Amino acid sequence: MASDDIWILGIKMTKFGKHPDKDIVDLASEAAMAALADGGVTMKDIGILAAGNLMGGGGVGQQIQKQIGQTGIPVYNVSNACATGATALRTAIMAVKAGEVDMGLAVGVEKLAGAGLLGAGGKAKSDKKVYEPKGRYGAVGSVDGRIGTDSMPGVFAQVGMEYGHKYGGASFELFAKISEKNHAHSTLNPLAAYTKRMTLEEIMNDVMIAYPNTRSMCSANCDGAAAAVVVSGAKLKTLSLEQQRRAIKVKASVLTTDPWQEACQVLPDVNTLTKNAARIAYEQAGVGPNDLDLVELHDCFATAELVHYDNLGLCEEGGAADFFMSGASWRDGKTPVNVSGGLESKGHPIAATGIANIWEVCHHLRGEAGDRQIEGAKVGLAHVIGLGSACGIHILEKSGL
Amino acid sequence: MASDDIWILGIKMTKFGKHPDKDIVDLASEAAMAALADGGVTMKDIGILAAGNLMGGGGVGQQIQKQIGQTGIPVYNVSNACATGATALRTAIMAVKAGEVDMGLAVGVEKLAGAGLLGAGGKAKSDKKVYEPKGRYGAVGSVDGRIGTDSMPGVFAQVGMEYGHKYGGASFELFAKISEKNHAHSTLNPLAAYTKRMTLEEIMNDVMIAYPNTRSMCSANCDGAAAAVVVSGAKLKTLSLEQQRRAIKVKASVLTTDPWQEACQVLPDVNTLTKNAARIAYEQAGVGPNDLDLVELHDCFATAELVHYDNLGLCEEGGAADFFMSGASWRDGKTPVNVSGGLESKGHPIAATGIANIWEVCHHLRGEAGDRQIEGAKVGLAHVIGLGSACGIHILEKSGL
Amino acid sequence: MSKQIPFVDYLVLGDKPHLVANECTGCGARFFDRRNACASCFGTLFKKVDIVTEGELRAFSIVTFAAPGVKVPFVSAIVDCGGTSVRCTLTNVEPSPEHVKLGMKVRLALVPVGADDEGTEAINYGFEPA
Amino acid sequence: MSKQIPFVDYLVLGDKPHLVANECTGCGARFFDRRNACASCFGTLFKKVDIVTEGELRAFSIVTFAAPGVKVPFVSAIVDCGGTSVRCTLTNVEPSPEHVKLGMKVRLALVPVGADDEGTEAINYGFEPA
Repeated sequence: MASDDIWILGIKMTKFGKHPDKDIVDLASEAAMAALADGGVTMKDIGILAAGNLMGGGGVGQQIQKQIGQTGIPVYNVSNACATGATALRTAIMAVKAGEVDMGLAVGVEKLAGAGLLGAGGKAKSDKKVYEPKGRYGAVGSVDGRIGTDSMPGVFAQVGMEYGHKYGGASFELFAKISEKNHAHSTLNPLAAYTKRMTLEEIMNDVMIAYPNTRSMCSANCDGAAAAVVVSGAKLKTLSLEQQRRAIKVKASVLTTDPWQEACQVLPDVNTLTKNAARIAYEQAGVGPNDLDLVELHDCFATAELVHYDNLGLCEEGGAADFFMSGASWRDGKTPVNVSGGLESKGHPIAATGIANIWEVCHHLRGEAGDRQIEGAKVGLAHVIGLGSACGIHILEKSGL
Repeated sequence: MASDDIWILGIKMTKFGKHPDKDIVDLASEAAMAALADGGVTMKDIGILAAGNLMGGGGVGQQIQKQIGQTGIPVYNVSNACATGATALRTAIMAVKAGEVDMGLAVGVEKLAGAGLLGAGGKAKSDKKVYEPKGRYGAVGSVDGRIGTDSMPGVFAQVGMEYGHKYGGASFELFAKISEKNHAHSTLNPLAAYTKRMTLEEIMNDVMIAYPNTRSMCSANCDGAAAAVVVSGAKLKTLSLEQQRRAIKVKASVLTTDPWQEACQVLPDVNTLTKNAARIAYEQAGVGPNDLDLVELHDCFATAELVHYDNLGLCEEGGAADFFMSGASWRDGKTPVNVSGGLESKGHPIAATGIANIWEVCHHLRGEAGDRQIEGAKVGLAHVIGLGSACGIHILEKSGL
Repeated sequence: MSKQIPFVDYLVLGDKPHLVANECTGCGARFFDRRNACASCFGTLFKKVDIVTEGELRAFSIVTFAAPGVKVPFVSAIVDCGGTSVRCTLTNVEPSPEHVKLGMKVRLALVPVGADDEGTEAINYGFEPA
Repeated sequence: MSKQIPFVDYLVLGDKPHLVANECTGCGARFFDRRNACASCFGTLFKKVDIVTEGELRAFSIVTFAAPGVKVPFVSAIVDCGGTSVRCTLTNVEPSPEHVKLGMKVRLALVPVGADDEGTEAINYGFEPA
């Protein structure tokens, strides 16, 4: 039976950080088995598995099955760059909505510790000895550095600078202060890769990667996994009161891509698809930005967090700098943002991120977030964006029981 | 509105073969634009894109959007080895069934011409200078060749031999005769990579790859793409009579993985998941094997075709050799199998295959298959399997209009 | 003098060096790369259009850490050339926040990349302060 | 004599060489590799069990074309060892259909792989006609 009433029954993330002794299947299995246990179910109850991993060899879903239970259910291996985890969750939700199953499992996993600079290839770029035009631009050599930048820190630096140019108020110091907030938040998160409070001076004087992003303003490459069990409302009613009480309602689940606009061919437009996803999500959920008790947004770089305040409607158009400077996004502010520490300190194991941010929100909505609990949190939003591009937004609400 | 009434509105495959002047995005765009035109719609009508490609750099869905229309719709990049195309189609179907959209586009594309042996790594396997146990088996070197085979021709050879051992009747010559049939069929398919009729002697004397599979009994690496537009029944009713008449009903759409059985850790079990998928598909469709006017099944190797006769219920259990020897699977037989020429001659651009086989079936059900038309075809089945494992089965029916 | 070729095929050398784009004849969307169809309106007809050589700096980053083989620091920039956005590296400017300002006027400049083994010299483009 | 190590960790050398599997204490499913949980019943407790060293050939392929560095031809085989299926390469048999027959009896045999730079010799297993 098709269902529009979808709940998260169980959800877990592993510790983010360095896991040299675990392979991606160990990490994924740890998260998946923990999510099943958290939901009080086993693989026997699961009707579909959606899994994401970018840096491994492919087919991670079936590899996970062999470690947690090989029951013959359909597996969808999905990818959408940094939105991969959210895409896996969306796929499981879609299977439940379609009435194909009443319970699904989504897993995201990545091993990135020591991976270095992403987006910049990784292989040395040497020119051919005899020039020959290649690819859709007919380039005779690598364009990275010669025609702008391919590196993520540089691309997202430009995204933040563009916003600053358009609306004013953005500066190196402002971006660094956003990072200061997230590093401060991380001190309360035992699962974060880095939990060190950093001063504004330390952040601004850290190694410059791509102005205005210093190293501590960039998302941290690390290892980690996260997994979630989703269930239809009808099935949830047959489960225990405790399961129903801890279940978190998925009020909105949205995936978008970037529609064409003039400049998107030269600088990825991370704004329009986020604005579109947010608009659809608020409509689906029947809530607005003012109803949100916390937000986990995709601060892959400090420069990105600024623009997403605006894209998610947390402030007036063009008012992101003022919004931040008002203190609104600190954990004691009007709309706490990235109380987990965000990708800059919690870490960013790419395909795990889109489920881990939902775990963070659920953790608060269940009142289980310990020292970093946002008191009385009822509604939260999780946002993730991958270049290429894809944006996933989920709005979550605590059970009324 | 959720819908269980799903139709294929437009579908196309490119010529399979060598396309040195086209990149994967060219091939995918060609198939996608042709499928849209075939369905009489444009990207404006499409609500979701699911895309698959294994050998490229990832994110093929968004790359395709940029070439055919960047409208902001959700994109799912999916993979499931050789079942990737079917998984993309399933994902689009699931979005329609969930009521999230009324029309979806699925695309599969691969460039494989000259790729050589698959499954065997491709990199030279040299042992470490100092032995160090690695991986889940604690192996101190590469196991390929030392502990059985990692290569696909060898793995599927064993699958066929195992069937022969269990039920009898299988021999090198029998497997070669299956290949003879498919090469004969291919002569009528202008989109096949190879269309040369081969004698049994030529096939048996061809280069041996992995006994009993000679080169002409192996799927042909090649380039190609295929795409399909799916639509809800409700939406279809609003379209033209011509569109309704050519639309093909998706009577069943099933994806399974291999459940655990004793030997699956040492030889992939391609049987149980196919049997499970077939059982579910026949239930969903309300038809049985005897109702099928044609079948496109995954003959990645001649040895594989034999076991799938049995797995799909085209014959009695254990009766695959007799079924074939009766002539039943030739195009003038009781249940024509692989009238396209199959993967052995049509070619196997991995991620495209799971949509291309559905195109073949649709082509006949629409009565548009020209010289190779199976007269009066009303119901057909398309089967695909990828190791790891995943099996996709679709049962298709012509419109009653 | 040795043969010269443009570093990318949307750069036209000669007396008046400039960039060219493929403009969709249906909706006017511009693309520097080859497209199978228009990302905006799905049309398949394009014509070549010249891009003006002066522009304004709309976004930048000073990249100080890059992949092996990429010379740092460099200034990556997005330049608005009369309504068409161009990606480039700035040239003839010190790569520091004191010298690169949002909104500054810039113009197209040529940047030699070096010769290949047959003596063919590749010429790239950049933008410099106007 | 130099130090010997097994080529894979489910091969036990010594006086009576044999294979060992991780058997799920819940359902008896056997795995040669390390598992986080049982693929069959999801249990997480395993015990080591010895695999009998005689078996019957259930499937094979004579591989004559392989990745670079893999010596061909070789006979890849699936052997049924008292109900536990084992993947292996056959040894001490001519790699031709005349000499390899489905159903033939085989037994475990050791196959030296060579020594590393420290003189450690790796010993692999195969199966040979019994």
